[in-house]
Amino acid sequence: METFTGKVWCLGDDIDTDIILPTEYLVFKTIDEMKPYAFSPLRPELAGRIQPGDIIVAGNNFGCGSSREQAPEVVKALGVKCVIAKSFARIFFRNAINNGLLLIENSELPDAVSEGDEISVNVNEAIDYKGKKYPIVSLPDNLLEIIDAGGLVKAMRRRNGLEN
Amino acid sequence: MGMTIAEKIIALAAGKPETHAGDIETVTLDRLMSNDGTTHLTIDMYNKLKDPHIADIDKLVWIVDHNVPADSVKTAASQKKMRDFAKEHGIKFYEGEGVCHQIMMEKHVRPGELIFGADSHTCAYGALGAFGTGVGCTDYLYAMVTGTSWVMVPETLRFNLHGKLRDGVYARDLILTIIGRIGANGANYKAMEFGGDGLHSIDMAGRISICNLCVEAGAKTGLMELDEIAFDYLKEHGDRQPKAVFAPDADAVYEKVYDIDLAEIEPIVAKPHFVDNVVPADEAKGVKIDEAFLGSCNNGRIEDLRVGAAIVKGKHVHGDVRFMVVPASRDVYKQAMDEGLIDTFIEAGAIVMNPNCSVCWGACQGVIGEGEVLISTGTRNFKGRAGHRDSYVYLASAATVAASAIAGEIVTAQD
Amino acid sequence: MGQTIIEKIFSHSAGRSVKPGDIVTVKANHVMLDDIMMPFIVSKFREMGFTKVFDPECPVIICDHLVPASQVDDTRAYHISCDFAKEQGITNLHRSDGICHQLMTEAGYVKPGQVVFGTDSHTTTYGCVGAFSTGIGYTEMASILGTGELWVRVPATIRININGKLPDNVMSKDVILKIIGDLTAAGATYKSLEFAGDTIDNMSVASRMTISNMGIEAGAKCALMAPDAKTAEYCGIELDEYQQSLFGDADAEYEQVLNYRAEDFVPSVAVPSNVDHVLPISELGDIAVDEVFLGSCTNGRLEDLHAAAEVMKGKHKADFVKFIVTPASRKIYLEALRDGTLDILSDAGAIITHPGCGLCCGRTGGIMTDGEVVVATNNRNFLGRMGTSKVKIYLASPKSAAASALAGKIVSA
Amino acid sequence: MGKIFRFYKDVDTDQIIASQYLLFPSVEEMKEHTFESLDPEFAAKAEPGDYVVADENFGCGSSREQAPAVLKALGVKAVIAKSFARIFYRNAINIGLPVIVCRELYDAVETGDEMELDLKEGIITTGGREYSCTKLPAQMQKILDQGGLIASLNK
Repeated sequence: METFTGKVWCLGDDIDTDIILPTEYLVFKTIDEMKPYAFSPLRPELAGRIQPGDIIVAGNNFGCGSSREQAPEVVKALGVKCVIAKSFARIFFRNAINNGLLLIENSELPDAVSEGDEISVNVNEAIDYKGKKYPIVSLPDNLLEIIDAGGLVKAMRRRNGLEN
Repeated sequence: MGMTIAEKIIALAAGKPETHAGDIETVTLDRLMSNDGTTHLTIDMYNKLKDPHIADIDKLVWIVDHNVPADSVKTAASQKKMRDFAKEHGIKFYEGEGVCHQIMMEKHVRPGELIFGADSHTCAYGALGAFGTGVGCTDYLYAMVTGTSWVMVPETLRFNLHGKLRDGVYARDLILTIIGRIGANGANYKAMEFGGDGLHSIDMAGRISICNLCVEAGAKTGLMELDEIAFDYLKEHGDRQPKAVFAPDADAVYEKVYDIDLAEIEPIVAKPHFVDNVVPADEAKGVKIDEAFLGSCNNGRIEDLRVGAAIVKGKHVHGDVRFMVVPASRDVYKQAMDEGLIDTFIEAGAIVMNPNCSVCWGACQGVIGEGEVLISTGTRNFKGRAGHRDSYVYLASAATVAASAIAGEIVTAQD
Repeated sequence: MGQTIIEKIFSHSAGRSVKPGDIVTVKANHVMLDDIMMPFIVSKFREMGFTKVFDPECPVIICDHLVPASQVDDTRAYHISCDFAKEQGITNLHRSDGICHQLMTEAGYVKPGQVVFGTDSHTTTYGCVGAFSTGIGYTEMASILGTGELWVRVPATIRININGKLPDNVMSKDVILKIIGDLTAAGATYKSLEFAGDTIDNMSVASRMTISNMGIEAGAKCALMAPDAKTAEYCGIELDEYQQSLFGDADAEYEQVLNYRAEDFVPSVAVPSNVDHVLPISELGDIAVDEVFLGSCTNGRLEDLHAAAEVMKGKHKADFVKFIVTPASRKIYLEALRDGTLDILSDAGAIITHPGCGLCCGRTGGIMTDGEVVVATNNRNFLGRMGTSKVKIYLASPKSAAASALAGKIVSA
Repeated sequence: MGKIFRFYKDVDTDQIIASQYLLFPSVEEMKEHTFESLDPEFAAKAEPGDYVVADENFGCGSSREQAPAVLKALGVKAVIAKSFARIFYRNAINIGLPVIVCRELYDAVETGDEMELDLKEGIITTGGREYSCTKLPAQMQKILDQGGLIASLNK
């Protein structure tokens, strides 16, 4: 399984989709154009500071609110390697998986970690932070299938004979 | 030496017995209208003055009408600045009540007044025999602080109207015809004065429409002689008493006099991107449209809505067209509700918005996109005026606009 | 063993008896596509390699977020919507008729017991007529357009019983705000909410709609109510055997059961900036308001406009307060026009706009700036939703909103 | 010397600065949208000391003072046209943006040419030739001399 290390950005509970990407930017033509506005209501500077490979750690109910799939797409486009939260809102969770953005649920790490710290993630096994291991619960099979295919678009392309 | 209406109003405001074209006069303003298009900048300048004060608070009328309800945080911030200032200083303030010029006509303008408005279409007030002219926010601020300003007395172009417009031809067709004839700067720095027996056949809505559009020929103001129709309007709208009622002297000096036979006017369309780019409506026929707009300080009055509703009644807006109907004021909206006109528009599939500048102003509501075509009763068809820089605006009468909304392409009401 | 409503719907759809935790593939009876997501849906649809929508009768395309356009690029989504409809032979297209969630039931698309997906989180609304409906992203929507189906996990159910008579100044909005406050914003994540009790029975479908609409604010997958005679009348149908069976069985297994007495509800607000931060208005103290918004798929219906008009009749909003009314649909606008409601609201100083999402979606319709306070009847008060992050949004019922517009501060009716 | 940006006849105020930017809180925020519909690159290309040259009726349309204000904010030294629309002309003088009537210049120059303006003498030099401009009316010259209309309020 894949292992990676990244720098942590800490966010709180109930990070809603209007925070992840406000409505006024949803109509932009491309996700790249939306990128600079990610998290702007809460932390306008954040989108500019996140580096590819960074990890977002948040509290409960990350991604609550609207069904806008621009939210996980924009997080992914910023290069965020994965989002670790105590819990995720349902639609955001589905949308993220469908786009191949890795989400990890863990109830203890978010309270332990501080912004700027580095953590290591061993996918489907555990998170390593300052020598302590935080276990990762593996995803249901049907979701793993979508992830294995590389997202829902790829899965459908495969179904339609466009990809192997 | 005789005086024109413009000369008489300026002389009165300057406290002189006489003044003539070319003179520069210091005048006391009777009323100062400003809207959300520029007031935030006026306030910024006001706050930087060494000794900020307002000469006569009762003369100020501030109207939020351009982006209502607000479409962005920047708009909201600018409007809040205006609202807070009005509240703090006790300035007469309207928000969401309609287009500024319509509110001024319904509630404030009195014949004989000299009015500065921080909006070019302030020239509309001439329909009630008042000299209204558009100024920028610096001129506005100067007048707000001192109560005075300077004006150069304009030359006057006289338009004698004769006869009567044919059915299906409107005041808007008349003024577009005139603008086409004299050009977009044909009246630059000048006053346009309207009179003659034909004027009596034109209702107040038509008169406001005519004076309102004079700036599109570059005019400083449009002015009309007053008659019973105008006095009735004043009586019905708050029983306002004139400051002075002026008719031009028989020996007034005009730069040019035009005689116009109203019966010869035909439906007109102004094609992109200039108001003076006019053709008979028949020549614009067949152009596919994406949006139609019935409204604005030029053509959003009850008379215009009646014309539009009569055409769309029982029909449905074309599937490819967004038909925006925007009454010019709350009073117009209420009257249109009472008369069943709003019902007709909604049933027909139109989009009826709250009274405000809307599509005519090109931000906030009914903005058109790249390559789109709009037919509009608004005031201007400049490039990019209604939205994207690559879009196209045709100006026409309420009748032509309504008929086109049904057809999906430019047609006249006769088709 | 007995079943909850959602278990019955998914069993019916899957053709076998299902239980919470099961993953089943269900066919969509209808899907709702809104303008703001259409450019993305169409692009994903093509990227996936689809050329034909599986059934052109299934999708309903609704232009509501961006009509009338407030920005120069807005009409792009409109044209993509109309062009895709034309290309695919989709006739269920609404260009300017109101908010998607209002139209889906009002225009007769959704019926009790159906399975419906929409690219908007408030798709939970159709639970008010006993349909399963939930919000999804545009990628999944594109896949349904191609295949007609989607996998779902059968959710556990939280049962909420409400019995008794609500106080006069309390509306169904106050009920759902209180419940969200109790459940918290994530309290029903992945769950089905099932509402029952005589208070619900006595509510109009419009009032029920407000409750189902806001189920998502507790994280719920769906928010269901058993269809009854009122539902049948609203939908213009007679309930068939399946639809009549859509109630929670007495011996169904609920993850949690909450019981409320209607008499205990009070006029409430969700205070900034969380929907689950709910307080009785009586505990707020003096909070001056700059704007009041009456509208949205939560509370822009005829009875909401009636409620406001009843409070405001013969009165006028406070000076310098913006009072914006955006009816939820063209039909509602027309009815409110014809019965004099708009007349009353206009006399009270309302700025009445064309039906659509308006301010609730934060694109136009009364955007605010730093320091402004709004009382709004919609469903979300998230940071930055209606302007800058320093705008304070209080969610309230139409009655409370109207009373606040008159008083210039937050009060109940 | 400054560069010339040459525009045609009847350049209206919507083209100088479009409606959707007018309610921005400050002229500084608006100025990057100057002439957007005619030349989206204008704001980026214009440097302080450059000139706008146009045909007849420059600045026709609305009374938006933002139109001369954005030109001034970009450092445009003067606008030279065959004629100006009334309100624009007055607004420009009021904020201290020189607006010069010169009948001959427009037909003699292209965008990118360099020119020099001697405001006091009313002389334009470009391509080795001199052009004389129409003098401002005395009332306006007075306002311009004292640094704009607002300056007179602060005396």
